[in-house]
Amino acid sequence: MAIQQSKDQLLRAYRQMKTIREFEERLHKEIMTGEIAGFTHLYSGQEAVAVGVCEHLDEKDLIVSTHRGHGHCIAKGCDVKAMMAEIFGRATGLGKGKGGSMHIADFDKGMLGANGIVGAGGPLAVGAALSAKLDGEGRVAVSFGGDGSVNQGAVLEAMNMAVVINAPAIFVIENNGYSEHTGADYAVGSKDIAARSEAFGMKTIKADGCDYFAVYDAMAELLDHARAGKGPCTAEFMTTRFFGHFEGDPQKYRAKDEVKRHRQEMDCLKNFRNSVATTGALDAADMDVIDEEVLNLIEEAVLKARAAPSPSPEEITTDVYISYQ
Amino acid sequence: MAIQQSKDQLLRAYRQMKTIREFEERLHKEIMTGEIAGFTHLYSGQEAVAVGVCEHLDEKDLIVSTHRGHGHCIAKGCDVKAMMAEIFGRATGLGKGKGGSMHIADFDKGMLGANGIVGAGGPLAVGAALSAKLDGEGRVAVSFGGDGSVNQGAVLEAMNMAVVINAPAIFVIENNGYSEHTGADYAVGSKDIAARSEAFGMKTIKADGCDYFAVYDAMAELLDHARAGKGPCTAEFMTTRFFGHFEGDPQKYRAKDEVKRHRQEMDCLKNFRNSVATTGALDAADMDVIDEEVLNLIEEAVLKARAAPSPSPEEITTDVYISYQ
Amino acid sequence: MTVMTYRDALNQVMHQEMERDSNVFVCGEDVSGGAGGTSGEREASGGIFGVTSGLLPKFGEDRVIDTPISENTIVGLAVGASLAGKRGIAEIMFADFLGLALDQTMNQAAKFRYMSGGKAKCPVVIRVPYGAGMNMAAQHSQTMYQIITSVPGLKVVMPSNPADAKGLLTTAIRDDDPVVFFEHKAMYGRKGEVPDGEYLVPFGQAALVNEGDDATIIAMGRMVTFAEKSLAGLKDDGVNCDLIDLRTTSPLDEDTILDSVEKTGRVVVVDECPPRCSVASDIAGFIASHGFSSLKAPVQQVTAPHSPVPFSKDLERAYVPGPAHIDAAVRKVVSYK
Amino acid sequence: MTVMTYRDALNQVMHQEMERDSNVFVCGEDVSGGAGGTSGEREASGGIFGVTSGLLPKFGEDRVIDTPISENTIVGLAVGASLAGKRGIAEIMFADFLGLALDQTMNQAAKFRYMSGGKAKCPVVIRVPYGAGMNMAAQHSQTMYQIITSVPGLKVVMPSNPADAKGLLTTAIRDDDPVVFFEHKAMYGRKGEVPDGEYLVPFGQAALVNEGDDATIIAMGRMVTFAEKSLAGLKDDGVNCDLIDLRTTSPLDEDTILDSVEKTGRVVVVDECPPRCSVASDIAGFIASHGFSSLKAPVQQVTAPHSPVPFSKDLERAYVPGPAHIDAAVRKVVSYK
Ligand SMILES: Cc1ncc(C[n+]2csc(CCOP(=O)(O)OP(=O)(O)O)c2C)c(N)n1
Ligand SMILES: Cc1ncc(C[n+]2csc(CCOP(=O)(O)OP(=O)(O)O)c2C)c(N)n1
Ligand SMILES: [Mg+2]
Ligand SMILES: [Mg+2]
Repeated sequence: MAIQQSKDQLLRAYRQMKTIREFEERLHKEIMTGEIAGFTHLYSGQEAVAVGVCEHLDEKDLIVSTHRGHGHCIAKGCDVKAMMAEIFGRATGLGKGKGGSMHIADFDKGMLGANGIVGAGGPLAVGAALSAKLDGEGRVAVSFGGDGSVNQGAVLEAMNMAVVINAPAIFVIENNGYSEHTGADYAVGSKDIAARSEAFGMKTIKADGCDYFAVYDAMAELLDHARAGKGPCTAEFMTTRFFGHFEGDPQKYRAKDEVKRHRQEMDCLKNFRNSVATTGALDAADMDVIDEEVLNLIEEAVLKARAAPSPSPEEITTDVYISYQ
Repeated sequence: MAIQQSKDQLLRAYRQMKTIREFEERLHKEIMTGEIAGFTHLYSGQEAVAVGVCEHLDEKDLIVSTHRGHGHCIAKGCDVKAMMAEIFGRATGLGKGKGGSMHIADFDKGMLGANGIVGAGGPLAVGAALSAKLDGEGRVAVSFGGDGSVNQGAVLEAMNMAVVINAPAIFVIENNGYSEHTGADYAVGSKDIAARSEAFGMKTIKADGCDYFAVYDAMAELLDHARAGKGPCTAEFMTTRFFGHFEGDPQKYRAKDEVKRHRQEMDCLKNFRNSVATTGALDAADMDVIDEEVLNLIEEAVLKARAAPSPSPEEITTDVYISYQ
Repeated sequence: MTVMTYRDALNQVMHQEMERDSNVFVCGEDVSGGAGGTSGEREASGGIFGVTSGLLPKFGEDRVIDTPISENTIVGLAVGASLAGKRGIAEIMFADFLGLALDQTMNQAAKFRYMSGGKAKCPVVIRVPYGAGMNMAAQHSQTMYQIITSVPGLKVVMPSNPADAKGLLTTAIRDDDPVVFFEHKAMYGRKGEVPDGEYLVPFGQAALVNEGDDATIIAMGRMVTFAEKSLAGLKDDGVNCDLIDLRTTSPLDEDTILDSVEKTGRVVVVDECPPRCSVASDIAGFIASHGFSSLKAPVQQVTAPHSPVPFSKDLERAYVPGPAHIDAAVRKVVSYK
Repeated sequence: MTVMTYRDALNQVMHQEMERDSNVFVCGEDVSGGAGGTSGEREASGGIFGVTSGLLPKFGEDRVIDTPISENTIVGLAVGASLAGKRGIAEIMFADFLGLALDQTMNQAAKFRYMSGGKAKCPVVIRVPYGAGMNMAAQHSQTMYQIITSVPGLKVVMPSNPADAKGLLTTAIRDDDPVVFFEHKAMYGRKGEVPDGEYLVPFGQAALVNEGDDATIIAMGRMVTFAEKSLAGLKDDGVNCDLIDLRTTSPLDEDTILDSVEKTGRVVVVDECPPRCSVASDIAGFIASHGFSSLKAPVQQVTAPHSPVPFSKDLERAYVPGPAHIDAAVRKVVSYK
């Protein structure tokens, strides 16, 4: 019973997923050049989740993201060039280069920030949801988190808190099978994430995170529930990541051919193209055009970021009150 | 299918429960005199849990307790006089008067301490259980906690951790209906504690915490499981407290007659006497003798504590390495 | 002016500010009490120290939120809501429990504005009863403000009297940066004159509680009350001191400190913390770096010893810095040749 | 003596001590890596910084424990086991995450011995990679040791070179008090001569890395390496300094500090922390109180600014105290009249 989506909706969803994919594939190359410093966690492979969720949201809805946040940012409407500049540590970045990949945020877009602390987004999202509840306009807050984050006390507390205060929070768990170099089947003692959220008293749906349509439909149901004030919910989406945990990860913990196999069998973009082909909802040609445009956008973003200036040293002590100089 | 217990076992269990009861009832009076400082949380009403659990344990087994720890201490074999002296803040106390009611501990007895931080005992108990596991002698560690503690991230993390490392830890949740002035039916979002521990992958039993025999039988089953290395477990015992959260609590959050009713209907000592009367397992006379002996013991403990000296000022800086004098 | 307790002054501010700004809300354990259970009365406690009493009946459950025992999430709840347009006031029942909530306080609240290049605003207030003196032992008596003062991005407030409690809490709630507000448990019952109506005390402006040329006493929170006690006895012996009440340890009023040190050249810093990386050492170090040329004697640091807080009455009494310690330190510093 | 990296020195100690004492175990996130999943290799990482590599194959899963992401419980696991006869070594992947584990560290580990009147023993070691310099931004670059140094009952260790890394970690594992062991992320690859076999460096004994009469430089951790860099340039201009490497900030080697201050009268303290309640201020304050009579110039505190750690390369480089800052501070202090 897939929900009908218009051609425009489908094209936009495809463009969003493709933009995330190319953004990350390009970063993977750029990072090798050594120009990008610090920790970068790529989202390739999980695009259907970010987009399948955010296609339901508008700017007044709020999301809280993770260390693997580029996809969530793009899906929520952050400016791709300003994101790239931030990751390059430039003054033109969304955070003036002071936050970097793990801290991209755009509060005007309802994107309350990627986060370097696994699980910290849970409580923050419940707080954002409380704000939405107090305003009473049917807004919601989405907390993105991975399979590893459900072992963090903060997330478990947040799930209980959300139920207790009946906040319109939706916990989206992206189960990509690993937390860093450890399997979810090991670190999640029960091997069953959905059962946890249910035990906290939440409506919970588990679905295929590599299928945009499955994600979209699941979220439609949960969002109706949350927006109607019926309480918080959880979605567990099974997915995979196409790169290492962070750039530079040799991935010894994965079977030799795992990534190759997943790129063949679990690629949400391929899946999308296949299903719209069979249903005839979109023409390949239209998507080819998008592919072209996306590549140009990313190229432009990288060139602009490279050319942009670093923040000036004075920025070290701005955006924070200073005492004891 | 109640487990058979010998007359001696039953008499000891009764003596333990009675000792806890009278210890607390007497403290309630002593505190009014103002001689006892600080926070005191009385265990009256919950005796069947501490004793029903600890009657299965020996000194090599470990327990971690809570702010409401007097009952656990007595049940695990701590010296009643040294406990009383500690609560009075005397040099003769189990902790030389430096810990007080919330920090009574006796490591020689496998009693790893009452704890002022709700939920902190969860991780500590899993650590103690790890120690037992590494020694491979079938020892277990019991974590006592209240209905409020299952909303604390530390306890939820600990439950998952125990399952992941397969530690012989048993989480004993004493559900007395309140965390301070808040009902468990409010703060536990799901209103269902047992479902949480089950969702973490633990064998879980829920039983009447005002019935010594129900507690004893439930623990027998869980301890077999844990000692056999089959993994951690949880028990949820429904009980009640006969006093306020801490001494001085006006208990406005309780129905006017609640405590009176519970003292009539949910008194584990009355229940015990009734059931041994019906089964004919014990004579009332034997228990009357115990009552007498217990009262004398408590009286002596109080008199000794009152007479005991305060710790000397030098004790402020002992039992801790000191730097920067 | 009305005479009221430190507790009532704080309570009044929350009533006034929740009245004034519908974005202000309160959350914490038992801030009203009585939720669920067989509930005799709905507002069964109004906060374990009574500071939030009367708020629930007036502002309702949506804005006066009783929470489960989840300190990190209590702070996170207030922080998340504040990032999304509200002004959350989170109560952590005892400052010691910041040990559970430091991530949301230090890694989240303190850093959003900076990491976002100034886009984020996090107007949250975290209220924390702190300090020793009530025989609550090692896990319910810590100071914690030295730890929070060390974190860039957090403002640290320590009122020493009812008037400042009112003026500083009002400022804290209206401030757009995260503020950790330290209330000494032993001061809730302290009475004093409090300005009526709206009253704000700015951050970073210390109060010169007493003036004198012989020495400078610098204190904060409850230590100010002990310093005041010691002044009389000293005066009788002809020793007159400046007494500086920092009011906020971060931001720090450096000018007031340096002006007084320049005048007296002799300094006693009084701090309830254990010595290491304490506010006492922080101020002493600041003076050694920026006021050295005026110093005529070693800076005296009056602090607790470097040990946990003991339970036993007599031990705790001796553990906490008091008027006698201050008196001795002042006499030492003024007699130094 | 063998030349090896700071990382390998630490790794060697854990091999040696786990060999020597079967009560020693290691736990943390990905300390071996590769548990579960489709697991190509079982030991897939040996710690995100490689410090625990090789332990799993040698000592097995019971004593080399990969954990879920549960920092407070990782520390609690080690603390609870250590209270029950083991010697746990917990790795917290980044010092910043102590924000989640402070309760078990500060309220539990630090206080058991005291609260139990000396009955409890808590021989736990908490290993924490700390510090800026790798563009990991505000939540992965903090120092944290100023916070831990402020807690009575905790010992704080900060090796600045491979030999001390070995000697101090061995001492830490055998110590019966809880120890928080700070390893600077940017130093793991640093090479140096390391004594072979069993090697212990006692706590509370600073190292006099360089001798000179003109000034005293006091540093710890990575700041020592920067201070060393600045020595050469100063020497060329005829400025000779004592350089004191604290090694442990708690316990603190007060005698070595005071002896040097008495000799030089001019002090520069170098600390990676932001200024407030930092170790720099702690030492400066200590000297203002106990070394005042020897002081000839204001104590110079070289610290980071009072702001979070910025991401951008250029900003972070300017943020972290370096040789240039130290050089300037020394010249300032020696030229003071
Ligand atoms: C509190 C905390 N602990 C540990 C880390 C280090 N770390 C970063 S990502 C990560 C794994 C997260 O796994 P998961 O939640 O499944 O997200 P994924 O990386 O798979 O997207 C870890 C352990 C961290 N950043 N924060
Ligand atoms: C971390 C922490 N938060 C809050 C408190 C204050 N407090 C002490 S006991 C208690 C209620 C505990 O409820 P429960 O776990 O049900 O145990 P009970 O008191 O009913 O035995 C609270 C909130 C505390 N001691 N520690
Ligand atoms: Mg994952
Ligand atoms: Mg309870």
